[in-house]
Amino acid sequence: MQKHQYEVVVVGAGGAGLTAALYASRNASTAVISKLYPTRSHTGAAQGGIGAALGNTEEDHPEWHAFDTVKGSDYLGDQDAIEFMAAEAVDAVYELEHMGLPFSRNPDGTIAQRPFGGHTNNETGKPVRRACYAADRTGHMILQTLYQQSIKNQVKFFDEFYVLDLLIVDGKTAGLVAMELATGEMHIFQAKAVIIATGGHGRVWETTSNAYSYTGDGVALALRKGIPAEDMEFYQFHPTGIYKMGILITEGVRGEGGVLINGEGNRFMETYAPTVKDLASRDVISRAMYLEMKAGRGINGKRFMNLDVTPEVVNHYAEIDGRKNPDGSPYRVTASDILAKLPDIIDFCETYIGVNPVTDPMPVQPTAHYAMGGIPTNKYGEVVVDEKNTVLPGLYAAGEVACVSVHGANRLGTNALLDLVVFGKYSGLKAAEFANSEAYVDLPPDPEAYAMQQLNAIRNSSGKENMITLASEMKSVMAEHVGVFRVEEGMAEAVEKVRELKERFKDVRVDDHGSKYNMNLIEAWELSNLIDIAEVTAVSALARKESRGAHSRDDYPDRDDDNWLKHTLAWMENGGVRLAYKPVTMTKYTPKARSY
Amino acid sequence: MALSRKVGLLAGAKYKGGGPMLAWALHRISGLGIILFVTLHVIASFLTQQMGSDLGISINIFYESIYFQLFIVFCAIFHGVNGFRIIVLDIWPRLIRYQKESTWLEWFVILPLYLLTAFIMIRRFLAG
Amino acid sequence: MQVTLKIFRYNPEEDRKKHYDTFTLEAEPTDRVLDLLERIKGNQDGTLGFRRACAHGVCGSDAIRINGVNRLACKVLVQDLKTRQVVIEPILGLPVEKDLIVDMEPFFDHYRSVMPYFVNDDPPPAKERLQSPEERERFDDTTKCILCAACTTSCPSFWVNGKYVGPSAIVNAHRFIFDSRDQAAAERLEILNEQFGVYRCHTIFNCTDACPRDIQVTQAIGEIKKALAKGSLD
Amino acid sequence: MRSRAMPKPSWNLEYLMWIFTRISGLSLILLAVLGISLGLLMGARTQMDMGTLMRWAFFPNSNHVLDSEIPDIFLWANGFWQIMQILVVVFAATHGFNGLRVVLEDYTSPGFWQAALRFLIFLLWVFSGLVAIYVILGS
Ligand SMILES: Cc1cc2nc3c(=O)[nH]c(=O)nc-3n(C[C@H](O)[C@H](O)[C@H](O)COP(=O)(O)OP(=O)(O)OC[C@H]3O[C@@H](n4cnc5c(N)ncnc54)[C@H](O)[C@@H]3O)c2cc1C
Ligand code: HEM
Ligand code: SF4
Ligand code: F3S
Ligand code: FES
Repeated sequence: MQKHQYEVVVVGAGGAGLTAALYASRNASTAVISKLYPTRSHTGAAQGGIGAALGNTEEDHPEWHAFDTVKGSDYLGDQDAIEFMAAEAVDAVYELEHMGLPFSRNPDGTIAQRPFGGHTNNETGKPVRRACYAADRTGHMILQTLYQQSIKNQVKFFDEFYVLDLLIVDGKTAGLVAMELATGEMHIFQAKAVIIATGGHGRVWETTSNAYSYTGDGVALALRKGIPAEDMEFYQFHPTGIYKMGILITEGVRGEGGVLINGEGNRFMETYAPTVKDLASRDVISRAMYLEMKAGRGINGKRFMNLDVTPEVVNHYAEIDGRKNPDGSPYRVTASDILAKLPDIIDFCETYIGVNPVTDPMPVQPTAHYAMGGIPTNKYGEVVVDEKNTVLPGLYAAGEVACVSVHGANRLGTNALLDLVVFGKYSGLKAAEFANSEAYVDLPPDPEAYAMQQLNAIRNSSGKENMITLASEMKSVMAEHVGVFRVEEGMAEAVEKVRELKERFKDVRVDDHGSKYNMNLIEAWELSNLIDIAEVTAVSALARKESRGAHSRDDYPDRDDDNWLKHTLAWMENGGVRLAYKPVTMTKYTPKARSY
Repeated sequence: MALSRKVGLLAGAKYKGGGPMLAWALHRISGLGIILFVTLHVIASFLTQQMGSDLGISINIFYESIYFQLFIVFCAIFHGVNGFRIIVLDIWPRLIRYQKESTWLEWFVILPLYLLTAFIMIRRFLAG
Repeated sequence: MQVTLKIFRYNPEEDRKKHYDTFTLEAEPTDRVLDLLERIKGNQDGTLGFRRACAHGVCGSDAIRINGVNRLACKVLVQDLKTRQVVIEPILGLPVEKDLIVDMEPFFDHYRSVMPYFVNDDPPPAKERLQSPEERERFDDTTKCILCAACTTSCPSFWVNGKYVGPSAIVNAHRFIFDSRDQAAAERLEILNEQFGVYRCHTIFNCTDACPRDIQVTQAIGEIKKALAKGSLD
Repeated sequence: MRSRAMPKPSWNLEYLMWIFTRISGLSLILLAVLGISLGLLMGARTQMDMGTLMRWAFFPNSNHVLDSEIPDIFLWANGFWQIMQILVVVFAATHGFNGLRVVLEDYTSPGFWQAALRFLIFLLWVFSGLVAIYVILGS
């Protein structure tokens, strides 16, 4: 066992973790712990863009961005935080540019922007170009740029260290326990402030755009320490994942003019969102696809749709829509425009399904994508642990793992990357500020005891249950019943099933008994995290008797602001889940019916 | 303990690098072949001409053998043509994306040149 | 269909000797090699060690040797292999820690040695630093690198000489050297001008062939050699 | 946009030899082509065999054509060819021994043996250069 002491310890080296570390390290000794090499973080997979009302090609305002986000969140987002994020967005993007991020450019040398779902000109209701992009690799560029700056600023990294436990002593953060994957050795980090930035948990579902590493470690860590998870029932299904594989096809494809076509050859989004059509927000489109497929209008009756970005189709519909370039000329694209703007998408399609999107449509289906819910925080990234938003001293969370909540019931595309850099920055600054004024909390006598006990339970289990079987049962029941559409009985069944799996997990089989790179053991641990999260998600969903954003129920098809305009808080207690609710922060946007 | 990073020549040779990797290996071998030849030859000439030593003559007999001659001529032609290709690509790096094509194209120059030369040499040799 | 995977094994704790294990399993033509490894690990041998994260070729975790060439396990489909006998080995030139997992530190050390970060000490403008689409295009290719090490570990020059900074580090230096906003091109070029810099590259081209992001690696190295020889960046 | 200044890179052995290798390679091709064409002009086709001509092309030393059926040795042995040959030898030896050094440094690690072998290559280079010039001028 080794001991380390840093004023601030950041868990996770994705967009949120690295931003936090860059800012925290300016004023406090800082270390970053990550189970993956930083550049393997899932931020690198983000494609389409980061939202900021720069107004480089057309009129735009942070206020419009804020309103779109509130509306996109189906009014569940906390409006103070949303206004804060939209206002900070512009500087955040310039700051990334100053760090060297190679954005795509307009002819005048400014950062290029493209339309994205739910981002509108608030006066005309038409789509607005707000997503700042670097081809279709925006997340890759953000992750690389932040990592490069971390090297420049000599941030201390502990790569391939897996965090197992958070140390909280008398309601104060004391540090954490991690395992060095290369050796299996335990490391205790004593810290004044800990920032959790471990990303999401899409691996709960069958078809997902998420990495193998997206196992919800951060939320599970918190839940086990009596910290609640907020709004877990709101999980986003992105409408366009590659059929069966789930690999994401960015919304940027539709931003560039791509359209969704059903089995009858129709552009069905006209019916569901007459103004912005294929650029409606994600919950709306995923639901529409689901309904179309249910009505037998999938391609060849199967459960997928075509996403068509071939120049003929794009130009055909651009003409119908009367879409214009910023200079007023009619919007038209050529094959080489598509190639230049979506190179990676084309590569994915050619590699995995042998389809060239420039000449043929892509088969797509909704794919599990993004966790709106997570560890509750305020707009400075401070973790809040109850209905009254009481701060837990020294604990911070940022990125997909956190629930600020700026995304409410449904996140708008491009707002996640924005969330990372804005709240990553403030949690980093706040954590360093906190560390400068506070002393270290003494570690408990046996800091690694709890983690060891859990590890040993897995190591010494009877070995009757196969991990893959448990995981696939969980994934299919969650996809079936806690997916795009939900009903009472289904969700109840899912809760039941997940609890059964939780029991069976106690007999999980681990083949590897070594200590070096024992990925087998780590994967078992990750599966236990996923099962906990599945349970909390299903229970939170079952309780919410309305449809809002990504949570849409056949048995309660309408939004119910009178009873349900509130955040869910879920605690893991006594082998079950306890729920409570807290109000949504409102500023100037009153809930309205939502149409696109 | 991790395994050593050392890559043996054999393990390396098993890597399926294709034309450009072969071209590099042959370039290296041929370059070494020529320098060996030149060194030997210079030494031999020195020994025979200046010292009248027999050693020089035996070296000369070795490298004047038809097999060594065929080898050396191949080395010279391959090294020269491939070296020219390398230099052209060094001057215009944009062409490097055609590296693969360039390595099989150069065989169209090397093979005829070499086969013709070898044919003439062998005919001479057989004719005595 | 059935495929057979012959996988390199090395466990530092159990056996001091490396060996190969053979696994046979059912596969779809559209399965990724990574899917096969996952299934072997799940159903046949949980001790198999390999890295992975994104599963679609953007994170750079899973560079391995498949049938004698460096590839990402998640970017090769069974149908691309054109054979049902698959040999899986760790990438060459880095110490093997366990099975297919190699020590990446020497690789990242080289990466860090070329100043792979943006340098511009002028006070930043209120908005963005302007850059024309053409200037942006100049270094586009090398911005795509995911640091997977497939290139560096396919390079015979690197195999025999671990001090060679390797193609990946050069690619990442190129990304900044040709960025019109950056100011440290001269320092980076000076680093690459050293004994273990670009001159260890003999245009062997394995790197370009191995790069899963289709980066023209050898070309990038060539552009740097040329810039050095000419003493100018144009 | 401000132009990006780039000071000349500092000169070191690797840098200079990289450039020299390209220049000498091109020169060697040029010299060989010159040797072959002039040789042919002087009647090599009827007067000598292929091997001899090749040898001539790379090392235009009159010793190389002595055994052939050439009527007028003076054409083949004069100051012009001596200069040609010195150029060839200097370029080839420098290019070749530097190549040998590169290969050596690839396959050995720094230390006593590498230093010793490097020195040996250096000696061979000096020796073969001097000897070659001596032979050329003496023939
Ligand atoms: C395919 C795809 C495309 C997307 N496109 C867009 C887009 O165009 N625009 C947009 O705004 N958003 C997009 N998103 C969403 C956005 O990219 C993610 O929400 C965001 O990148 C998450 O970043 P993060 O920093 O929170 O987490 P990550 O980048 O995933 O980082 C998590 C870090 O935590 C570490 N970690 C996790 N668990 C542990 C543990 N137990 N111990 C130690 N370390 C741990 C990991 O190693 C990793 O470094 C996309 C998402 C996906 C999946
Ligand atoms: C015909 C004209 C020649 C040309 C165009 C030529 C070209 C080249 C080039 C470009 C290289 C560098 C390769 C690299 O950096 O990867 C090289 C290397 C080399 N050359 Fe030549 N060369 C020629 C003649 C010779 C001769 C006559 C000799 C021997 C005396 C020779 C020996 C070598 C050696 C030993 C190397 C090093 C090989 C290596 O590093 O792999 N070359 N040559
Ligand atoms: S250049 Fe290509 S092969 Fe090399 S590390 Fe980068 S992505 Fe991987
Ligand atoms: S394989 Fe190696 S030698 Fe150069 S072209 Fe690539 S770095
Ligand atoms: S798993 Fe990410 S590149 Fe293969």
